[in-house]
Amino acid sequence: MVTDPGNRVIESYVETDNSAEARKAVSDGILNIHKVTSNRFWQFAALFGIMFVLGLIGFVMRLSSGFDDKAAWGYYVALFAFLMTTSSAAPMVAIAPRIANSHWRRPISRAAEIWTLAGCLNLLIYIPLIWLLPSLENGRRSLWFYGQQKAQDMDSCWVFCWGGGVPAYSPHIWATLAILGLVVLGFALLWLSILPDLAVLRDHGEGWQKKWGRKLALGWRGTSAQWNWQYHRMGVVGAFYFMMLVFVHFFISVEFLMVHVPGWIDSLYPITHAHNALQGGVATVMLTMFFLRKFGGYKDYIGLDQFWGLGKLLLALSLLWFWFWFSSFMVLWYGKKPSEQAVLELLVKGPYLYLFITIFLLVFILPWFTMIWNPVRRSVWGPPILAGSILVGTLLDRIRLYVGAWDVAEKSEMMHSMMHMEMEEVPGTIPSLGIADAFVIVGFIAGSVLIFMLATRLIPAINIWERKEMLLYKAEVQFHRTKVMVMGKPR
Amino acid sequence: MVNSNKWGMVVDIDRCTGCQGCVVACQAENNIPINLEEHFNQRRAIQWIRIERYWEGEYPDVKARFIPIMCQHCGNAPCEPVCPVYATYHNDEGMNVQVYNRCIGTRFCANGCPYHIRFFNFWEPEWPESLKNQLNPDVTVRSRGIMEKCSFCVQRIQRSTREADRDGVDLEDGDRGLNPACVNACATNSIIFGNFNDPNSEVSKIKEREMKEGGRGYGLLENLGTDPNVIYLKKVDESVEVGHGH
Amino acid sequence: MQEHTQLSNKQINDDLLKDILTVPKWWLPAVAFLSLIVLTGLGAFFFMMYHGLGVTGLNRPVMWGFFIANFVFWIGISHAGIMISAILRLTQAEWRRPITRAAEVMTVFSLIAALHTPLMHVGRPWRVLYWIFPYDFSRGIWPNIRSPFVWDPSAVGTYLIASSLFVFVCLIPDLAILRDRVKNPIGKKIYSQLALGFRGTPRQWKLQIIAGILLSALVLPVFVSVHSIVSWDFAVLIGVEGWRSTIFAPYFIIGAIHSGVSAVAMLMALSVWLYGLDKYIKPDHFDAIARLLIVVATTWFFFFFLEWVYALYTLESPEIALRELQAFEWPYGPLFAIFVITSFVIPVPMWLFKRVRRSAALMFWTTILVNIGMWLERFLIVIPGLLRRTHMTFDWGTYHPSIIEILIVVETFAFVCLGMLLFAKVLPLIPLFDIKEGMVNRRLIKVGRRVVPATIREGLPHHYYENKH
Amino acid sequence: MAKRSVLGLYTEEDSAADALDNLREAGFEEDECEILTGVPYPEGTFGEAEPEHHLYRWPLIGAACGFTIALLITAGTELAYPLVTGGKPILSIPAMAIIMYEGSMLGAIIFTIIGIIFESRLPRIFMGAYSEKITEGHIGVTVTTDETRTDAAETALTKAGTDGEIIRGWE
Repeated sequence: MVTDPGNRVIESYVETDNSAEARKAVSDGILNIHKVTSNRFWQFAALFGIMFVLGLIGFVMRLSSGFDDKAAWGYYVALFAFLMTTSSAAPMVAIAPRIANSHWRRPISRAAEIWTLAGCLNLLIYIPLIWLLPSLENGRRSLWFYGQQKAQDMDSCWVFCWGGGVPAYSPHIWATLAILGLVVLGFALLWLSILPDLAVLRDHGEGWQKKWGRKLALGWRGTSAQWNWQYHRMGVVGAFYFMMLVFVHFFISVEFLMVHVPGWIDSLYPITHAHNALQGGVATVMLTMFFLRKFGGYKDYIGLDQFWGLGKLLLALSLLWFWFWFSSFMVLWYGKKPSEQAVLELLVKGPYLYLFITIFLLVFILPWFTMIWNPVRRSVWGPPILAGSILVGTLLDRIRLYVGAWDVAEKSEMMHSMMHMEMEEVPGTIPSLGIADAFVIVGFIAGSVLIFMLATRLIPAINIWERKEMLLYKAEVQFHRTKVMVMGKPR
Repeated sequence: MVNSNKWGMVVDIDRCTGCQGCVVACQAENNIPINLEEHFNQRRAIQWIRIERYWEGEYPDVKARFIPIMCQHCGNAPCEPVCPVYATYHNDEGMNVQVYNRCIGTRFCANGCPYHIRFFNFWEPEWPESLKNQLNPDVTVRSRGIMEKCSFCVQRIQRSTREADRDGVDLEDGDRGLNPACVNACATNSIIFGNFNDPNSEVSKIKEREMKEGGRGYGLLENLGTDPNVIYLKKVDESVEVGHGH
Repeated sequence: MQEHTQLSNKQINDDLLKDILTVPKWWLPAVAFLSLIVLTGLGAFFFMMYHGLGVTGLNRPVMWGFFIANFVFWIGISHAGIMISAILRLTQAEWRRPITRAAEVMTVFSLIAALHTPLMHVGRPWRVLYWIFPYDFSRGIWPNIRSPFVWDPSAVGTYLIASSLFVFVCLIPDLAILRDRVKNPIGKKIYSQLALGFRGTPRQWKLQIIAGILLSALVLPVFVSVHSIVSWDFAVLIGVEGWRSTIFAPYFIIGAIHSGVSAVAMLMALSVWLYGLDKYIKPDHFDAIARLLIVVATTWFFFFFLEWVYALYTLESPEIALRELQAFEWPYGPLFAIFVITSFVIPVPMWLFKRVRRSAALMFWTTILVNIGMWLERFLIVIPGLLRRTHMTFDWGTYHPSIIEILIVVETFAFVCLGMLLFAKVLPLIPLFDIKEGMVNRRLIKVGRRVVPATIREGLPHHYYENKH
Repeated sequence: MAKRSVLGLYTEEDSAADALDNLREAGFEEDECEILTGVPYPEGTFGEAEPEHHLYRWPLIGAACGFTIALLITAGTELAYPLVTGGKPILSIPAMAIIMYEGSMLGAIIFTIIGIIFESRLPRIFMGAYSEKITEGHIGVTVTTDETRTDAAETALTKAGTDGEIIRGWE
């Protein structure tokens, strides 16, 4: 019995429409959209497929050019970083709001998780990089402080010399394990989340979908125990995925960027990199939602509040982008340390100045100063457009950082000395974009999209069970003279 | 107005005997309060120039190394931009000047200085009665609560410039009226003062000779990019690396 | 998950205003005691002002000591207030309702406390205006805006003004309630002046709700900037290896949130005990804030880890020597151990247990631990940072705080407690109208046999409801 | 023309809403009738018109002003007293950016506060017809109109079933 502030009895319980019909309506509605595959879909798939083939050609060309010339690999690594920053980070958009238990995520989470499948491409791209990672043998700086033979040289420290250094190739091992782990966790997360929907396919799908549903659903029956585990499992795996993501970006930013640029000691950078990943991930999901709504036929399921929620995230993240950048820029700018000045010269001023300004506009100025304006933020067209600008900006940003760094790695001999590292000359020009690099960049991005599209043929792009779950907790009720939305918060 | 002078110093460690003559001269010239024992114990002694002494080698064959350290008058002084009230700034004669009236004593600059040559007046300065008449009239007595540091004896520079202008002659290099007290007092001529903008001055010649590859010259902690106006010439035997900052 | 007790407006008024309309027994002694400490602290300050900073333990090279460490600590505490209320308002978390105002008020008082020490510790405090205020009367010169010490007043000032105005705007409806309740004529007069004739029309309520959200959105960026700027007081100094690291701004922020949110939890426990508000601040609230704390503490620890990794990563001997001083040399080694243990190792594992999270007492003690640890953290950043073992061994120093410094530091703590007590005497620490709104919006959804708490969503645009699902 | 205000107190939301309807029937304008509550109810609970406001303009204007002032102060002081410190440029933009940022935020917040108070039609000098019961959970419906029509208003209010209390006040 519930009473209101005036101590008068108000209706005790809110009625939610979670009847069997309603639930059936949801799953049928989504399944019906899911079953049909338009010709347009195949046309686009073919287009992306061709681009992907080009990408593979570029990949082979790049490999054939050998590992000696580091500068030549800049664009390739930039692409790798870009994919890690977008497709691998997209699942965060499902994980974080799910932990926060917010309702607007429900139509989004599945699409975000499907992106983990694109991770297998990242693995493929990563393989050649193992040969490119600088080892500790030449006594370069590393998170592992120094290689074995350098251990003796360090007389000044008596505590942090862990048993005379670490194996020279430890970075390779760690990075490989981390990236592999990320992909595996991603797959696990996706599979967990689709189990109940696969069961739906198994029972109501037809043809090959039914077959695969039976294979993959592992006999999901939806017992209360299974559901209980479902929540716990997804929470735990999600948390692990997040930690692994941060860890991986920590690695990428150190092993692929900072060790190449003498004197680049920017302790904030790994966090910046991880933050870029979150921003890129949200942007990716935002665009995905837009296309699913426009071409995927999910107009009735992906509504304004999805774009609104994501838009608010994007707004906050683009402001954070500036803050992170400024926090490190301020410190480097204020001192006059030659090594740091050289780093600024390389990354902000110098040859990359105009590129940097473009990135600044695309990633911060444009999204932020338009999305503080309500009509833009609360629309189905505004946030996706800005998401697009952010993605382009992020790609350019990767190119600016990685191409620059690998260029220096080629030029700078100082990398081989441990102490007072300084760039003796800042490269004056941006290395030109080879045909192979162009193929790789276009091809592998197209490849990731292709993987996503094909995956949506088996897996419904909208999470059926989470969508059904919402029926239990959301109701529109009459409140005296107005209608209000009542939202339940389970657990 | 653009001034042609860029004052600077050369300190030859090879010649320094650590006799502390420069320290005494500086104290007398610049009205620096007497550093009593407790001031040293409190680590609040004020020495605009100090001789740092480092022991080298193991007993019995142990050597003492001396290095005189005063304000380096850095071109990119870390102490200057952090002062909220412009109490210290870079004047157009290449010197890092301290304006006592402006200073409110945040001590930000003292933390910023990698050479620790900025001193804070923790107490009101005091002199024994006998020394009251010895104070130099050209130099302000600093009250408590403000920073102070080596000024390259700016009062001497001002006076000589003024007199040179009056007599219509050029300042001559190494003029004892122009030199800071420490330079005049140095028995072994290990401190040389002069104008880096004048190619014929002693300091410019030494800079020319010693700052190139293989020369003995170096700047203290130069890797910080402070661009000091004081050049040190290291000990002749190459094994020693006193104060050679990373 | 929250228990469901509905209270009538009248009851809420009576509960939350009783300590304003009547004087609790412990109140007067407490206030007297705290004021005594504050006065002692002020005495110490004037003594220091008269005799000069020689009476402190500062020396060369340790030019900043307890004062600045304490300053950073209080700035940190001040951050939680806005952080909690703003983030929770923006995410429309229901459990924010009883907490927000106390947190915001704490922000205001701890900001003032933070301002104490840096202003007191300058060499010539009577000339401090030259530093803070851009004016050009006598000296023909302006502040040097390149100095972080000029960014500080601009940021802290903005933050102080913003948060006090924020508190005031959110107070207006409660002032109206007080206007209607208070009996003594003078009080009634004052309250009705402050209430600006608030009557509770739909327009006024709508703007109240928008104000909460809009102001939160505006204050959050300020809150981020303030501590970043405070961190740059240290990070811009090229000569101090331990301070010069780019991660400082975010590291300070997250540390501030860590200590501040803990402080809010302490505050909740205290208000339950002192004012008997257990009807309003429930185990659920402690549970929720503890969950938040787990996340914050873990993130903070990651930043802490990064800061160290990179310090060692440079492989420069002064840096490594500094880290060894911080972590392994007497007396800083033991302090370092205490800091790590109290701010992370003990509390976080404890918060993993539901029983701890839901108990006011345990939350109180764990969060006290956190704040001890975080004070030590600031101490360990400031003092060993300055005692750095540079190449010039001649300048190595030591630092022992003097009784004066300790008195003034204690004064800041007493000041904040006193401020909160006085505020709670004249104005409600729990926003009444917010609680009432929660009661109105609260619903229950029945799913099978289970009852799920639900709320009417407020403050969203109308078409938000209209689009199909 | 002297304005009078009449207030009816209700314990039920619905009867308050009815009172509002009655008033409309009796030919009172929207802007003459107001609901007074001690609690923020969801919009339109009493079928009242949704209040219009332009609060979102205020912070933008404020930010613009703050930014300009901060720009003038920073750039102006630097140029007015061009001292070189630490080899930094006379116009050090990163340093200026910080203060300009704070300036804009301060401007935005102060203007927002003013905006909130202004848009919610405060401060209100005369309370008019008002009852302390409102902050205790009663719901008031008040009509502000000229003396001649107060009786009509009163009947309309009573018809909806007040708790027998009608308060009249001056405007």
